[in-house]
Amino acid sequence: GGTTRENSGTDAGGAQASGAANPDAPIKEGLKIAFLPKQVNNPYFTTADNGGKEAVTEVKGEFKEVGPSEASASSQVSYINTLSQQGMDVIVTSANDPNAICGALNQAKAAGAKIVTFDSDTKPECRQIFVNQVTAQGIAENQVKLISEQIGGEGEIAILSATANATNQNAWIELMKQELKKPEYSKIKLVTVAYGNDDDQKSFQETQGLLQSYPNLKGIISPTTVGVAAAARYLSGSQYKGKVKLTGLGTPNQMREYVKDGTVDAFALWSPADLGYLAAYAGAALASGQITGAEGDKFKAGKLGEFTVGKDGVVVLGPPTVFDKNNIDQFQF
Amino acid sequence: MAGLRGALGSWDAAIVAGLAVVVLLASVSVPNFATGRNAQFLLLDLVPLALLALPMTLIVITGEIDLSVASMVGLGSTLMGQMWLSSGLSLELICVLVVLSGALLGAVNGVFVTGFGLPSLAVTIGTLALYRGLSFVVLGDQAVADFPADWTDAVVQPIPGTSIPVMVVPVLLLALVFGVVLHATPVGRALYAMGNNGEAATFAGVSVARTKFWLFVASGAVCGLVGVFWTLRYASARGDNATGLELTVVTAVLLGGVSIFGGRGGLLGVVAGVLLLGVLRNALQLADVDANALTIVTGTLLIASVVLPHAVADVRARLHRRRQRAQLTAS
Amino acid sequence: MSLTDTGVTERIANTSPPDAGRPRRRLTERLLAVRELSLLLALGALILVTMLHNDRFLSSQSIKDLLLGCAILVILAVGQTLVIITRNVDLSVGSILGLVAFATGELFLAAPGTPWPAALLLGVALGAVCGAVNGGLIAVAKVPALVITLGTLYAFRGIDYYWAAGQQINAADMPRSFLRLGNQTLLGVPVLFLVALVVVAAAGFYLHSYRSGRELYAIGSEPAAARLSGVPVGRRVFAVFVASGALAGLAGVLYAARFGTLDAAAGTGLELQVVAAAVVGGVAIFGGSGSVFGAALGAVLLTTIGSSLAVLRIDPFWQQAVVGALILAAIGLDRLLAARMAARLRGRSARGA
Amino acid sequence: MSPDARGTKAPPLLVLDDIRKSFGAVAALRGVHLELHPGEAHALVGENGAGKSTLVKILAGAHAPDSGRMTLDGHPLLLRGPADARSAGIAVIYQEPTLFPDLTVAENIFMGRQPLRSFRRIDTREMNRAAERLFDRLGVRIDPSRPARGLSIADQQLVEIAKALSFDARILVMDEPTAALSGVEVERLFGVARSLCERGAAVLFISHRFDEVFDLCQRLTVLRDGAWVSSDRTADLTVDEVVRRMVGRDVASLYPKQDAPLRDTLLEVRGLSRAGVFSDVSFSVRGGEIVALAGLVGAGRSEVARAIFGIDRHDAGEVRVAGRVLPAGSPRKAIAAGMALVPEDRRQQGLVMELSVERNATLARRRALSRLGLLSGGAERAEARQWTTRLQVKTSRLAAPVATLSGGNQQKVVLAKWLATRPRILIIDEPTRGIDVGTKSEVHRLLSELAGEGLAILMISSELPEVLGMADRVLVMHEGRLVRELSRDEADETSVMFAATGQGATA
Ligand SMILES: Nc1ncnc2c1ncn2[C@@H]1O[C@H](COP(=O)(O)OP(=O)(O)OP(=O)(O)O)[C@@H](O)[C@H]1O
Ligand SMILES: Nc1ncnc2c1ncn2[C@@H]1O[C@H](COP(=O)(O)OP(=O)(O)OP(=O)(O)O)[C@@H](O)[C@H]1O
Ligand SMILES: [Mg+2]
Ligand SMILES: [Mg+2]
Repeated sequence: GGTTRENSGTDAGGAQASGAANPDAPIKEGLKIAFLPKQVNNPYFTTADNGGKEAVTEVKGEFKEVGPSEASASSQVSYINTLSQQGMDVIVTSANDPNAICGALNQAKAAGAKIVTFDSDTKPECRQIFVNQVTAQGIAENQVKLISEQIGGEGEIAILSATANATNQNAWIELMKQELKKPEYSKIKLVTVAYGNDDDQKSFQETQGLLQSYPNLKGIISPTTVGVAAAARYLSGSQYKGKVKLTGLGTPNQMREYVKDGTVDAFALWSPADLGYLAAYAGAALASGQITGAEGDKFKAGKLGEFTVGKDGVVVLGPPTVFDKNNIDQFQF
Repeated sequence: MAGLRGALGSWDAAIVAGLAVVVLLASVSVPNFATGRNAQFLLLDLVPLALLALPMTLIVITGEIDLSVASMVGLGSTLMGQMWLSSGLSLELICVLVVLSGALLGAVNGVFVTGFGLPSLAVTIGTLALYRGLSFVVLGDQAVADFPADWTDAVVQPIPGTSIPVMVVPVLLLALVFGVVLHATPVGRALYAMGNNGEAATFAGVSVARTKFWLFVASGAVCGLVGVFWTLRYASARGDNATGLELTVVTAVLLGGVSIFGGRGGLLGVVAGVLLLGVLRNALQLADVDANALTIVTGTLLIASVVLPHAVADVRARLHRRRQRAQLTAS
Repeated sequence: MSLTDTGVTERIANTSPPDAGRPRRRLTERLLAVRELSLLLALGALILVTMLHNDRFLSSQSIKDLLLGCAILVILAVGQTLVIITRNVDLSVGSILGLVAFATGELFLAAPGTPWPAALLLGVALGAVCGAVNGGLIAVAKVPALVITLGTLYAFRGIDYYWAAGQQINAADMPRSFLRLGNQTLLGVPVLFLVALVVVAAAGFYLHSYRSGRELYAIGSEPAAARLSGVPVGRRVFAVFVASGALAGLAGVLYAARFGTLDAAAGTGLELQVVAAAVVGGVAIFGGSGSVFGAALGAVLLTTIGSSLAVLRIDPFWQQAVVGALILAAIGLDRLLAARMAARLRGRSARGA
Repeated sequence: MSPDARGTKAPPLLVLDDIRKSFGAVAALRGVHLELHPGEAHALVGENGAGKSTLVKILAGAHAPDSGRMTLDGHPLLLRGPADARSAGIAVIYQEPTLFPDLTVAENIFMGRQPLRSFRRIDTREMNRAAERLFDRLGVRIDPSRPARGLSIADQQLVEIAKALSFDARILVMDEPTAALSGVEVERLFGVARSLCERGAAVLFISHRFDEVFDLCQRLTVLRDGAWVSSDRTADLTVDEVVRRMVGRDVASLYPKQDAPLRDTLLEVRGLSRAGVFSDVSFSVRGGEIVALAGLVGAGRSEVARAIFGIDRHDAGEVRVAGRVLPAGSPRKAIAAGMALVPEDRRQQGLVMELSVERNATLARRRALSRLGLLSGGAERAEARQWTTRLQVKTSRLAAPVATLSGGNQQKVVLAKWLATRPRILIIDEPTRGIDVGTKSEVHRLLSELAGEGLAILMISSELPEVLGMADRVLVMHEGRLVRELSRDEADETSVMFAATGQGATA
């Protein structure tokens, strides 16, 4: 008898929280905290990691950022291996694949490192804390609300996502579909989900395709920074400018131009710098024994105040900020 | 002096020497490099590259190229995921089927190249896109991850009592097979002959088309194998697995002294080239060198590997001429 | 010796048949024309099918989008064609484009007042320098281009990464006049496309009508013979790489103008698309034949496929597979046409008798 | 021969003095002197590897001499590349054709010198017309606008000649231009060369065919092992004398075939056809017999040989080896059945230039030499040494790439490769093309000996003396058909030429 699907044992189950947390333990000095983003050449992660660096400096630790130049799980694995070789106290990472880097993370954990994920999670049992920018529910509510306001509560909308297998994107899209079932959105119809692969040109083409395929399209939600910028650029140079509404998750710097020229009314994002900052503090708290990652643990994150660890070791940064004409100039990232 | 010149004359020897120097330097100057654990990580990371480089070496020696290898690995991986997800077959059987489908994909390349007589560079750029596209078609946006832990653990285990991963054993065995075929059999002789001059090889009774066809099949089968390994090692079957690996494979093969025009090179050099690439990356990573600098190093290494021998030969020829002229004027 | 010059000719007149009328048509040229025609047909069919599905596909907005979308790839394909004709290949174009695009952004950051023509020139110059590095290594060290440009593909991209260090340059950092270049139209045709047209026409004319242009074909057809015929092979190959680099530089500047958002990853993976465009356009991968018109059509076809699939709402997962299948079909067609031509040459005996 | 009338007294046009050139350890030229006079054709002869082609390449600017002086019209001549040689008025026809297959014939001729119209654009029409004028001068019909790909070797050579003519050169260098040409074309070429001489040009002519040398040239220089031996007026020389100077000893210039007892029929060809190439070819060859396949260049002889050996597929007919039908289209099976084919184009078909002499010599035997599927270097080397020694291949080492050998020595390696397979049937296409006189008689002796051992030999040759001297029977082809079979007694120069030019059938 071979190994078949039926008899494969699942290795789920309660993950973390060994030993007890000591909320009063001081943050240790000299902690070696490494940031491993999805990709080092991604401006979003550069900002986030800089936030992390600020926090690490505050707790008098050693900060380091390493990572692959292309967003692939396999290269992340080799970086995790290197980091565990180097005896890091904390590894803060954003996973390119929820499963692929698990083995390496577990080995690093066994070698004594604390694991924090941010932005993009792994399976819960492979890390102690996941610092979530915002709950998926929060994003879904926010995005649907924004588009509904802009198109006046009725009409066809489409979603322009990143890659077809981006975990967080798919979770958000699923929840947006749930959200749209609410009575107040009953006149809004989601016609399709397109994928721009987080590639500028592809997103641009997909936007163009959406507008041609759906002549009655009223709005587009693009919950990805690359997609929303490309879609905005397409709209701003086309006859649809101002007529087809666009919202999504974007950085103020990229979108400033299009908010000012009237292509985009409002969009949202959390602060990537705060996200990195919080993740670094969570890591420091773990390594100092203040928390273990169990539900209910509390820790202080510098200027951001106190946070509580939720179910499955998730810490939520907070609701996203909405940017529009009036406030966008106050943000620089 | 003579030894040095001999060594420089043979790229195989030079690259092995280069490898030794890099390992030595790294052991001395990079902390954590010379540890068993690191060796394990390093070798494990190199398994796909080493496996793919074997058939690629033979293919490049015949004057062809297979740029679709990484896409075949990706498609193999998603096929494995899809079968595991929905077929109910045993994993053993699935692995065999994946290797066979790899061979089939390679056969498609082979038919286009040898049957229709099309240039392999163009054909495999086509199948590079085709197979990658199909691997997204197979699994779409899903990733299949729930492979049994005993399987996913097995491929990363070290040989008991050592820090060498068990996977090194099949790699070495395959390398031995490919090495013997290339260097000590009639088929190997034929590969060199057809790489240099296909027509003359045909006149000498070599079935050029058939041989190349089987090489592409072999390449596909090895890709299927790597697909299986990749899926199990990362416990994840997804459409973008191994994206972009083809350029690294070609880099390793060229670094190993195989001529891109065919007809020249050997397997020892390629194995050394693969190791050199891996050791260098690993050491630089451990030394906290920026990933971006690493990209530059890879590129520079490749360029140096082809420019240096030429420069050496050039200098030697110039020295020789000068010496000759000196003799002429003296006599 | 009794045979005079005329005597010989007379005797020959006896042995060779009287003039049977010389075939006038240039087979090679006709073959190319057939190749380009079939591309046009494919393009037409694709547009037709898409239009039947959705008539907005031929709206002026959509045509503008199409033309805009292919301009950069067309320019790169022209450069690549020049290189491939000489039996070389330039895999570093994507990296050069990325480097130049980022440099252009940096230029505007450092000197916000730079007029865009200056930026354009600087970008082309930077591209040409990168091309000169390629060409220098290849021509001087006599090393295969595939290897060298594979190396510089990494090296140039690495420099780009290193320089950008994860930063991003946004539309707001660049002057309006420059960004308008990427979107503006002249008589309804995007300026970018006009630039591409000029590049195609100039390169096509040069290759067809100038000695040095024909020499590029000679080099690709038989490098050793070219050397013996006094063709300065090293210099020409060097020049071709400089040209390819300069065109990639031009494409980089236009990329910056069009996309407005720049990070170090711009143009990653573009090299295979560019080679694919040339191959689909009938440029023989081993040199000696092909035209920039074909390559440009190849580029247009590839971009149009991208747009059509999006409009047809075909599962995006299929897109890459379709492009791959198209490449295979294109080279298969070339093969078929070449076989036809060979058969015709054989049927008509070598001496035209 | 027209006597002293032409300017032997005029000052020399081109003088080479003490030219030396080495390739690594090989000294190809060791102090060569040469004077070319206006209006004179000058022959350069020497054994294979004597350095003739090397000297040609130096004259063409393709190689730089290590030392020595060149003067043109009394002025020092420095050639930095082929372009320099051209502008100095030196036109070269190389031993191996150097065409661009993808370009048209006219472009091949005028590459780099295309006629121009306004704005320095190429005038294609004028270029084609100019090419046609050249072909008219040569009396041949080649469509100037067709691509060079697919031209037969003879046509390629004619394009090369047209190219050289187009320069209106003051010095025309021809390195074995006639090796691929038939008698008629050779005469045309000579006609053109003579008219060039009459206009005051100088011709340097290299050939292994002495009849041609004595026909065309007024002076003759002999090289031996890269060294200059003598320069004399041809009128003062005899063939035997020249041969002695080349080889350093006396040689019989032709070695007639010894009679051998005829055995069973080994090769039988029945109704073999290939559309557009040849049709309904039937003949048989018995063991111990040498059958020659004669005909003009382009008659389709090589095509028949390729089809028999399985390189090309045939459309109809069959090939039998010792009574057994040979599967079509598989050289491997042909070899297994005991057949060997020495092809006409040694660079393209005979040899793998980058591989060593040893690897080339054993390439067709690689399976037979392996044990349990594995090859050992020792067995290969022994086998290679045996045959290269027997054929007196001149090479520094067996491990040297075959590309570094001279043309004739390369041909010997091809022979060695096929003799090493110990074939029953030997098809040999232009066996002595580009081979010097000493080796030639050696090859002839060898063929005769092999026939004596019971081999069936099918020999394709464009050299009539060779055909007449060696063949037991002569088959004559004309335009893809076997038109005549002549026994040894019937065959003579006129009967073969009659049949080959298509008059034999009616005669
Ligand atoms: N590129 C080269 N590298 C090394 N050796 C060479 C090279 N070219 C020629 N030789 C050597 O120089 C010598 C002279 O060769 P060359 O081709 O001039 O002879 P040849 O007189 O033309 O003979 P043939 O009648 O056979 O054509 C030979 O020994 C040959 O092996
Ligand atoms: N009369 C002709 N005119 C022009 N081309 C011809 C003629 N006859 C045959 N050919 C072509 O010329 C090519 C050369 O034929 P092939 O090489 O078999 O001739 P051959 O008799 O062996 O001459 P060679 O001495 O060159 O080997 C063939 O492809 C054939 O189609
Ligand atoms: Mg010669
Ligand atoms: Mg022949």
